[in-house]
Amino acid sequence: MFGTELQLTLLLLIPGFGALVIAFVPSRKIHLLRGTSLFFTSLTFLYSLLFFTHFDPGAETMQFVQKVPWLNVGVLHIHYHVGMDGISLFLVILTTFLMPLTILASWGIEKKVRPYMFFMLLLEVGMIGVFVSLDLILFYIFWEITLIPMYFLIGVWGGKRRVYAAVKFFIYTMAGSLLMLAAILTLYFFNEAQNFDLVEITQRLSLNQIILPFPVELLLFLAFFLAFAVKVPIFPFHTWLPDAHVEAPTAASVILAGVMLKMGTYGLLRFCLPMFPSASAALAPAISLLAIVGIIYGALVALVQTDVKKLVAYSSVSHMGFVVLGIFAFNLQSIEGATFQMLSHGLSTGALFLLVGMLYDRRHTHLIQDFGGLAHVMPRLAAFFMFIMLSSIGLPGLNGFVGEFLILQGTFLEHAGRAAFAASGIVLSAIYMLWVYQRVFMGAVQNDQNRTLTDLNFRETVILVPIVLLVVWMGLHPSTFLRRMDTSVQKVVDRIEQVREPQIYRVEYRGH
Amino acid sequence: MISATHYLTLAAILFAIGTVGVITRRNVITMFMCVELMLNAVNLTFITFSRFLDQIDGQIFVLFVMTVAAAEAAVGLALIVVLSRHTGTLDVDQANTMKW
Amino acid sequence: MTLIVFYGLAATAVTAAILVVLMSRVVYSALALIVCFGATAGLFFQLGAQFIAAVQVIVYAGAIMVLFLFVIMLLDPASEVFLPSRLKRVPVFALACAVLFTLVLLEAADRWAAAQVFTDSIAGTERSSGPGGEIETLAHSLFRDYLLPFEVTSILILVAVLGAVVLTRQHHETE
Amino acid sequence: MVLEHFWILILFPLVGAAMNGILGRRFPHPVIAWLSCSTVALSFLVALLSFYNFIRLPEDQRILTHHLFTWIQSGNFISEFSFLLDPLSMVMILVVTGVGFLIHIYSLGYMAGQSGYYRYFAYLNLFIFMMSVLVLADNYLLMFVGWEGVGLCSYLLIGYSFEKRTAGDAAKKAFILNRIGDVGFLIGVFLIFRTFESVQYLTVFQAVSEQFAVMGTEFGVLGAITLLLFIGATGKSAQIPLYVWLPDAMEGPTPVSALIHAATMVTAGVYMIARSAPLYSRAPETLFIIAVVGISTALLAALIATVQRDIKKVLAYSTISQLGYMFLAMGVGAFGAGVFHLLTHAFFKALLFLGSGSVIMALHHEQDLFKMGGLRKYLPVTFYTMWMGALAIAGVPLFSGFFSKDAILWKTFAAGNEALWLMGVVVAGLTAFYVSRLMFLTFHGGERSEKHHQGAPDPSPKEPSWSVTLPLIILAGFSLLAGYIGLPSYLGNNRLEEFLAPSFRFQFSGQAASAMEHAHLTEVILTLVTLAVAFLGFALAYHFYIKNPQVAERLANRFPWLYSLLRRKFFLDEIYDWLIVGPVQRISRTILWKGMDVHVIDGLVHGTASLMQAWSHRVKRIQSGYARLYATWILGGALLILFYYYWISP
Repeated sequence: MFGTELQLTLLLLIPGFGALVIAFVPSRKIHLLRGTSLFFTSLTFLYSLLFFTHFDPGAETMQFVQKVPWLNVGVLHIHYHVGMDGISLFLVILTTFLMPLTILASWGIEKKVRPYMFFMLLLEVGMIGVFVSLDLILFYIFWEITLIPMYFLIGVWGGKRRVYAAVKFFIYTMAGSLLMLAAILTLYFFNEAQNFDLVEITQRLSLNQIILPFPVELLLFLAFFLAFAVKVPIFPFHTWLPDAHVEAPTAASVILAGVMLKMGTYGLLRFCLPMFPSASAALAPAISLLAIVGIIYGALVALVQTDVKKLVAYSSVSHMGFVVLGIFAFNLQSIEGATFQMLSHGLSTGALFLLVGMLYDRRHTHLIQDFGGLAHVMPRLAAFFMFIMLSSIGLPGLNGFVGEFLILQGTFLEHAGRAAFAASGIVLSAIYMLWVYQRVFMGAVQNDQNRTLTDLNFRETVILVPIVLLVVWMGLHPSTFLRRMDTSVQKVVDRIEQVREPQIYRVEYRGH
Repeated sequence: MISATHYLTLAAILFAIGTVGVITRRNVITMFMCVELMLNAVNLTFITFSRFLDQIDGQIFVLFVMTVAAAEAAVGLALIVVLSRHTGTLDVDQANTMKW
Repeated sequence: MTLIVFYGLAATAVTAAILVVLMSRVVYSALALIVCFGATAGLFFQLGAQFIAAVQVIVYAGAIMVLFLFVIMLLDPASEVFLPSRLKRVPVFALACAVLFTLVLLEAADRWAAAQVFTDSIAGTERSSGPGGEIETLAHSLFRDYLLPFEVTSILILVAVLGAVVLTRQHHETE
Repeated sequence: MVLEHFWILILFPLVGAAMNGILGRRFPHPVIAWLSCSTVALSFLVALLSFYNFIRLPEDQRILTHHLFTWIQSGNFISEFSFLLDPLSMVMILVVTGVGFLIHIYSLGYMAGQSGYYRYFAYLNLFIFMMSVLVLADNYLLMFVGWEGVGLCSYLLIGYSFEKRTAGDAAKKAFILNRIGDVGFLIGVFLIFRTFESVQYLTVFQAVSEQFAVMGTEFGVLGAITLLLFIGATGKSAQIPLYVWLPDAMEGPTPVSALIHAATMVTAGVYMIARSAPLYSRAPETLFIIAVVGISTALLAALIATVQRDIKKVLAYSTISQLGYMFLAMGVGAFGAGVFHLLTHAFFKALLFLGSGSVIMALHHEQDLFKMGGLRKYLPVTFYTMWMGALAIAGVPLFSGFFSKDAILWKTFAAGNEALWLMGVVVAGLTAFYVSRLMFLTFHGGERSEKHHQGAPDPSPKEPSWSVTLPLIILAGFSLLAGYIGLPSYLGNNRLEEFLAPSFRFQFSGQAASAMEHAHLTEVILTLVTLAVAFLGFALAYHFYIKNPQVAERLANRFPWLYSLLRRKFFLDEIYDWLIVGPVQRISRTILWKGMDVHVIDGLVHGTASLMQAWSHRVKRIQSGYARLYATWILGGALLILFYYYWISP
């Protein structure tokens, strides 16, 4: 099994093994704990870069595939089946990239460091597992694995109302995913081949070897959609996000916003669209409406928040609204834009939460009115915050713009009205971000607690600099990412086109 | 000419009386005796069926029922003794602390 | 003739049972219970289960009721003054249930009879051959088919005895 | 040789901005200043050299493109980082780098003692970089990068002294209003791609000239595209609906106002329309809208400018009004005249702003006109140079303003909309009035500045250093001479029009070459009419503010409501706040956040939870602790089962 070529399983094992090692490190030695977890997460990141270099953009099928029969209980055949393609490659690298930075950012955690690090590494295993697993049950297992550590991270190391927030987060996601489990099982019964292999099921569905009557397909789609809608979050299911973010410690917040929201949109792209195309096409208008409402609603509510973290949480509701809009516009530009926006949102919102966390470490408050005129006191933090803010409101030349532009442009090709409405989201995002920047950083320093704050130290700068470089790289040279997504996104688009007559503005991918 | 129904009706009546006794009487010992009465009614049914179906198993079951009844009586009465010592009364309704 | 004997025994059993329930003094209800057991033993005898009738008299009437009387004497419940209990509606419900119960059992007995499941009526004939035949078959099946339950019940008795001793003894220490 | 690598002129300011931005804190002030000035000087030099070679090129080869790298490429959408140099962008880049260089020199003196010195010069360099990207871009998307980039730099520079709350607000307001315009622009770009499958200028203009050969197609796609792009232009170039940010942008340092809010950024909208002339010339409805919006903005701004007290606010409204003129020119299809006015306006408006900067500096940051006066003898150089600028803007013959403004008025009249011409003349009169009012109040009459009376250590305001006066003199020279490159037809050939011709070759020239083109006589008469009106304005201002100053007060009291209306800028800001900003905040706080999120959705969630609890309280009653009750329940259960078996199941 351990041939020369790259092992996805190894990518999962390194953090897992790290978690085990952490368990044996004596809890008194905090620095050793931090060191080992940093070591393992960085090792995973380096290893994931190998996948980036060895990735063949032209390949039609999944790459680095490993398939081993795992649970053969009577009639159930569950395989350990992992693989990667254009879409999941970058999400994995985003996860492995953010993890070391969040570990580095958790120097503020003093109590119970060992379980904290253990959960972080377990979380990483879960997240990578979600993005690489191609077997429905394996996906579901990893989906649940990510839930438990996040529950403890919020519940133990969180703020005042942490238990409420953790429980709300857990129940919201769990309720959604139970429906998904039911859908997986019903799908299993419709599938004579008696297995849960995603690739095979999609294959058989497209060749009509598995015949799903439309109402059944609709129900299955809704079940999957609900599980992912809670995670994304899409408009009506989003109320857990602000609470979870406000109460979560910095690192958990970064991971929650940076990666876990993408599990929802990734799920939509990997499971809902390919497996139930006609249902997705039928429900696309309704979902796009929800997305647009989410964009505008998220932005408007963010406008009036008094708590910075809640503001950033609502802003990610708005940004993820863009991603969903892109996915359900079903053409190459918009889906590639959506995938790209997932990456750029992960970076910019992750960085925003890191910065807010740094503010929290110094002032132990998130309320905007406690700050004011910090640019005098902390010029470097103000500069970084300005830069990340610009990337998040989509200033051209930075990463946010490329994603949003492609989404809106792709959606415009299909439905001009939708794109025009969603475009107002860009204005609103500028308004609330600039307003919060002005209230926190500009003006004179009134609160004298702010006068004695220290600027960014070396560790914090080391966290932020890679993100800034990556933001500029994604902004100026997005083709490194877009080129690798083309084939896999084109496959999803073709799958949808099978059930839908091609639109007037047929956006064809000229392979080169 | 006596048929099985005679015996079964008698057993039913005895059983019913036993049940009424268990539910209405508040004295623990009386309740306990009524339980014994119900058991006895059941034995009667067993013997009737053993007799009319011509199978011996009925009687064996009665034996087992009796042993169980004996064991139950021993432990039951010990509990009653402990109960009365502990709560000072034999009234079942007083011992209602184990509730929501 | 056997009919008369049956009705006699049945009447005594039922009245004894009613007395058990109605007597205010516990001792009298204990004695009524003994009478009831005796009547049922007679019925067993009539049904041809002589051994069971004997065991009934020995075990039930003899051992268990003696134990009851022993405990009654120990605790002297007569002096008990019962406070009005909060449960008012329970007796009415119980009576109604009892009546329903008997109706249902009767219905069941009729169905069994209608199904002619039974071989024949008692008609006073001795079924098996000579004295001891019935006990012989009983012994055979008890010690061959049901040996395991037999052993298990012996353990059960042992446990019961130990339980009773432990429960009451522990009490002594705390005295 | 330099010509092939014209695009390096963009890199210099970027390098300067990066160096100053990141390492600036450690550099001493002179190093920062000279670093940034030298980078802009270099790019100006490269621009000049490439202009020198550019002219020597024959007419048809005056289009150079340089491809750097592919930016976004997804499906058949391609947008590259590639630059285009043609006459139009040549003119613009010369203005941007030229005026930019002068303003950098000016800033050396003006910003001498300020804190955060490196930040200022870093942002200024970044602005030059962004503006050059905007001007030299060869596709709409790259132009949009520059477009938002300059918006960002104006946000940074207006909010430069961010301790002042008003500066922060003004910066935010500027960026948001620009953003609103930019969304319109963006949707325009989407529509362009949807219709022409590409965003490159050349391919789009080629396609337009083939597909839409005939004039007067119904409003259709072209109309929508041009209108959307115009919305972007109104945001950036401060026209009617979205102009309210420019007067507040005066919070920024004066050189910034001169560079960004007078010479370069605000002209981006005009440049964009000139660049997409082929599209606009085929959308007559939009052109008419542009003309109307332009002239009404000009009129409105001129009116407000006549009563402003703050010297920079007067100049800000004058910029808006002059931009209105440029849009009027675009609206009547005279793209050349519009660009010509843009050119001359850049010079004399920058001059006026820088002059007012030196006045403010001399009076220790006093900006109220009515607290100035009699500075003639203290600031001679500023006095003379500002008068040159004032005469140019008023349209006095021999000065550049005269030629460019009259070219526009003549083209408007020639294009047959006499009403717009008339309004144009009125605006010319008003311009003359408020400019001369400004000059009289600052330089002539009695000295009214309190600082002067408080006996400050050095009471008499003195002329600032050479770095301030030198740019003034150079700009004065340009405002005098710039006019001669665009002589009206009856005086000589219009060299600027000829130079710009290749950029407008795709333009739909199907308009009937109006017979009036060569009616020199009427043109001269009309020019004389405008001159008369301008002189009237001049005389009125003289009468009001020099001869008998109290006349202005009496007039103001006689029409108090009119005066306050103008004084409070037609209450537009208040209307915007009351109509849009206030309700949005109230709605989103009460209805959306508290209402929807907290009550409805969370209400539902908590509702189900409390329902569960209520029911479990009821059900728990069964465990009552009474053994006999349990016996009864058991009996009841047994009965049910028996009942079921004997009566229901067969």
